Amino acid sequence: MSLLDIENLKVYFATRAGIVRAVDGVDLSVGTGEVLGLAGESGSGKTTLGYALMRVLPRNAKLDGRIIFEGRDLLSLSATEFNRVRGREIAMVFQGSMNSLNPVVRVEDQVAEPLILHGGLSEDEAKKRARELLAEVGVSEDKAKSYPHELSGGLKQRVAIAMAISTRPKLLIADEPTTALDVVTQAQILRLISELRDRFGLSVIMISHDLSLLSEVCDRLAIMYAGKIVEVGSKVEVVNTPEHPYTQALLASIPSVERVGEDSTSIPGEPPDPINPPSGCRFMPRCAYARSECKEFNGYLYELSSTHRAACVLVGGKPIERVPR
Amino acid sequence: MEVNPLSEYLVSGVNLTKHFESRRSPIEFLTGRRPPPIRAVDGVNIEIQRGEILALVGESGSGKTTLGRLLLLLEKPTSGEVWFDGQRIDNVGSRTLRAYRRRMQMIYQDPYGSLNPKLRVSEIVSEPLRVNGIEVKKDRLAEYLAVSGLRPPEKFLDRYPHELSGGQRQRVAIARAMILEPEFVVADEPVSMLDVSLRSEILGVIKRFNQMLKTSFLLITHDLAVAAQVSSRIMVMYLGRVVEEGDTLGVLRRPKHPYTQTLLSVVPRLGGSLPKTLPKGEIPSAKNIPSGCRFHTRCAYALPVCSTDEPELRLVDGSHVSCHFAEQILSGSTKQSTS
Amino acid sequence: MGRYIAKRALTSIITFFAVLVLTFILFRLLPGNPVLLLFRNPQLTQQQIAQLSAQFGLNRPLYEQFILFIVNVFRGNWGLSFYYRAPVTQVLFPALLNSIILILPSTILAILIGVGLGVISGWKRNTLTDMAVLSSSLVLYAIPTFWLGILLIMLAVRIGGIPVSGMLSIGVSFTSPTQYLGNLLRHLLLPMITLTLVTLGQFSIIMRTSVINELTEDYVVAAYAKGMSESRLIRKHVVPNALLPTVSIIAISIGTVVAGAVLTETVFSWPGVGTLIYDSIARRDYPVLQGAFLIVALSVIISNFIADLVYAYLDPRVKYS
Amino acid sequence: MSDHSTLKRYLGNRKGSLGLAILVVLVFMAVLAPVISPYKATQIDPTAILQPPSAKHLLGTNEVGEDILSLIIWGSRISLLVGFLATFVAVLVGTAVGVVAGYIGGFTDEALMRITDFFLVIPAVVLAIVVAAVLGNTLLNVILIIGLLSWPSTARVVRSATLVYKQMPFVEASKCAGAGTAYILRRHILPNVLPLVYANTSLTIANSIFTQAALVFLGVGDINDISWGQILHFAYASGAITAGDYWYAIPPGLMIVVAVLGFALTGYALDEVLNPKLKAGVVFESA
Repeated sequence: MSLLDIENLKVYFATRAGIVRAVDGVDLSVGTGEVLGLAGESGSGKTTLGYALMRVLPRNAKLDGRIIFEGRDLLSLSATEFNRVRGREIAMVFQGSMNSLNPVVRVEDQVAEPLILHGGLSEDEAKKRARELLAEVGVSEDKAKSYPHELSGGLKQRVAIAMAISTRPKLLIADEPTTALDVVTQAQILRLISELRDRFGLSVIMISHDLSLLSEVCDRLAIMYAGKIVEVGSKVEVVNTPEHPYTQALLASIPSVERVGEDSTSIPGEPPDPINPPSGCRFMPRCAYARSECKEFNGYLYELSSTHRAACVLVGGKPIERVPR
Repeated sequence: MEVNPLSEYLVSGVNLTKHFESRRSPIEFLTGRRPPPIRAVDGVNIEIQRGEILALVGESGSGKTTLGRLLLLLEKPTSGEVWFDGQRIDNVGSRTLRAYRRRMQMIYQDPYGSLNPKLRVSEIVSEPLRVNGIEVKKDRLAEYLAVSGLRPPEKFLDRYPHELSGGQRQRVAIARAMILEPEFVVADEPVSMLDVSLRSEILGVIKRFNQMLKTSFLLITHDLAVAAQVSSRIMVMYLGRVVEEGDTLGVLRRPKHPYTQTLLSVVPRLGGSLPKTLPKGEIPSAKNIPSGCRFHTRCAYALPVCSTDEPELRLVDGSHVSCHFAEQILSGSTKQSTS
Repeated sequence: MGRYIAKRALTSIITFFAVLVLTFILFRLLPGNPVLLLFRNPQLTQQQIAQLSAQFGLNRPLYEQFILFIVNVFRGNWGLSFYYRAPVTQVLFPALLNSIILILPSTILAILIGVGLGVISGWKRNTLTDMAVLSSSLVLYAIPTFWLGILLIMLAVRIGGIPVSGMLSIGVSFTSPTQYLGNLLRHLLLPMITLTLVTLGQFSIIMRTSVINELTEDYVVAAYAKGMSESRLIRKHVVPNALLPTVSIIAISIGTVVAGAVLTETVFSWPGVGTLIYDSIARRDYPVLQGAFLIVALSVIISNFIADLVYAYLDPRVKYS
Repeated sequence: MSDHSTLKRYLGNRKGSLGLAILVVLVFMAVLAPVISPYKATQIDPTAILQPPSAKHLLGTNEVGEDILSLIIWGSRISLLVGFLATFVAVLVGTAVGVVAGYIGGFTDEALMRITDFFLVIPAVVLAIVVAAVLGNTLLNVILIIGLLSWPSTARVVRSATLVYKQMPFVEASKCAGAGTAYILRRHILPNVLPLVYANTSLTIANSIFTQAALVFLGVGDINDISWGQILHFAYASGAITAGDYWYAIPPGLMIVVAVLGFALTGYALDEVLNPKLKAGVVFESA
């Protein structure tokens, strides 16, 4: 059974220039103990999706759809009710660890805070527990009393992770958890998240633009393009038998140490304008296989196997009249 | 000015060193003691041939950016020499240096900070021509934008940077760097702030200019996959020193230094899995460099000798390596200590 | 932290030295300076002129005059008041005490209320509450101190019973300390309201901007994502950070507080340094003016240094470096 | 960003359009004073001494029988003149000091910033009083004094912006291409720094008007030049305040408030429009 079911989720932003459809009808589910990778280019809406799950959105955002978490629709909860879910059952590690810690608070106090808020621990108990947690993620005792500016980027990201898992959440959202980190530190952080999943049966949504990185740590992969999911499947299905032309192009564009001196192909053109996306399939203007039906396409995800789906008219040649549920 | 007409290299750095003085605390000031300097680059020899792309690889803190800036004399070396086109240029006056400046250019990491937000693309790309009193021809601007992948170029000439995506900005930055037809360009992490899907395209632009103008590039990157795609040679740095240097295929297929192996193991691979062993901790501070082999504190193969004797750079299997046990590691006869 | 404090202390000392240089230039070197005017007095005898020359070292080279001036300042030898015919220090220090009685509580009150309003305004930005707080702050910022004083005086006169001038009722002999204090407080009421109100507005605007800036920081989103209430987020995370830039700006604007105090004192004839400055101009009592200027500058420099200490205490990046 | 859209955004800003409207009215008032003022400023009506508002004198008269409304209209000239000219001096000096300190750095920066701190710390009004008392009370002196005491805030803003832009890669790229210091300052630093100066300028004008009024009220400056501060000076000195002659005391003060508000609002709006914060921030739920 899945832990989280996202149904027809939409996040629109009212801006001066018009309505930005950052997330435009996303269906996605995450199973218990599963690591789901959410891949997409900048502006595809993947970070907004993560923020929407935490309900930390700017005021000009409008949220629609259903987020079913353990049988409850999170969007129907009041702000106060949701405060008991946010940070307790669903936690997030934000992009850019250096900025996601309060500069004037000791790191152990920041890790202790969720425990005081949700765990009902006293300040002393929470601090003691925070130091244990920090040790678990590889931040030594002597660093626990530090302020963020005294720590390296890698250590700060470990603190952010300790903070997120302190209340033993069921779901962890990790938004680009390794950008701005060095390659070696990146591998260390990814391994830490994997270990935490193994130890606590944590479900993880990992968001990144780097499909190769996601493919190393995720069980399933979802590919996002212009606010929509275009393909979702197990890691093997998506990496070895990609069906959507965008996924194929994305995979082919990744530089690799295996192909010395070879040019990787690139995706022509630019991502669409989020205010006026093309009608029909949004990838059509950049797609090598584009045809007239694509203009009518409604973004339906065709089933390729019990786990593998792709949103392209070419997939399986099934009729496009099928309507989404 | 010292001249060496026999030099086959376009650019070379001889025993280059850059130490940054850290600020003194009041106590140090009163006692007259100096804090240890940050030894960013610590005795590096580097040569770049005409028309080649040399990749300089290492983590941040390895000194690779400082080395690149030393070669362009954007930083003054603490000691050592910089040679360009057979002439020593680190000790010339600012007037002479300015004449060299336009033959060497730089491409920056941050596509947002590298373009003046108040100028249009046409003004940005034509600036190097204007400040050098060269006539600005629209055809030339258009050509360089087109080679950089901004097509049709007319569409972009009048735009401001904020109207461009990160990838497009980086193309403009490259066009600006190339329009003077420089002989040598330092590209400092030109793709690390871009989406993975854009990287190969931008690297392709660099390769195109390399072939079109025979420009030599020093490509600074922490990502061996980036180095693999366009470089002919790779130089790996760790804490201010070169630890391995050789042709790209040799370094990537048969890495000899444990640090190179580490860097290679952590490059994400499609459908791969996380490396089994990772080095302990993080790169030490350049203020406090370990004795002996600088990598020994994180090395899985480290033996007592590594903490006392600093290995020399020596030729092993076609590459230059500074590791006491390069041969054994290559043949697989050394055991890793478990980490 | 030691390094930071040492640096700020050094800066304060340099600034005070610059004040001394400026004072010397103003009162001794500029054409038409008071010392020259002094000598133009036709009633002076030859002997008196010689005595004055010796006192100011006028027959010596300029740098010696300057050194003499500095030595005199540090010895507390600030000259004689033309008007009171008493040492300037004797005239100044009671006035300084009176000024402190007015300025200290007003400033503390203004900071507390201003910062508090700023927090509310920034937190509830773009709501009606914010509009109300922001527009009143802007209006308070735009009100000239002396005019607010004038308005309050007119109001008080109409109501009656509230003293509008001076520090104590004249001709009343107080029988108990409570009576004395009560009289003082009643006199303090209007000047204090004036000074508090005119300084409060700018503090509120500064804090509002600072809070809004903090709210755009990533760590705020991250902290909120822990599942805390807005009020806790504001209290525990936003305010401690937002105070930092506010403290620096308040430190800089201490000069304007002092200016406000001078005007307030003048309007309400509060016998402080401000009124003394005002009176000394009319009386051409330059030694007192010079002394008052020095004392005002010194107070501002000291207040700034205190603000620096507060900043260092609040910001761990300074405290532990 | 095209100038067109900047203007549009400015006018879309509520604070901005209110501020601008106030300024337009004030400038018209100052320029058209001879046309719109009911009397000549110093015209005395001996039949009306300290009269409350009437049909003949809409805002009443003062203790010598001058029409308050006329005084206020004519007074706007000096207040605005001092505001603009003093600010011109201040911005010129402040920008020059800020750019030089920020761009050259090192000892020059340290020295200039100490001087700036000094002027920032010294209570300007008190110093102005002292200087004016020593140098003499001419209008030009007052303008120069206010101007020369108001530059530090501009200098600080400009310096910190210069420091930011100086280390931007595009400046180094320009250097690499062979550009000289003057070119970089003109082409890269100033165009980015000036938008900050505009907002600051408006606030400096507000402060200058303020300081001028305060000085005149205290009797520093030429007491014969009609300005709002001067009207208040006489209102206070003549005892009209304690006598409760509200028509004499309220209008000039109100004009100062309105003028300062006008420039302050314009300044804040310019800052919001020209130097927008890149991030939207704002995390609280409205849903």
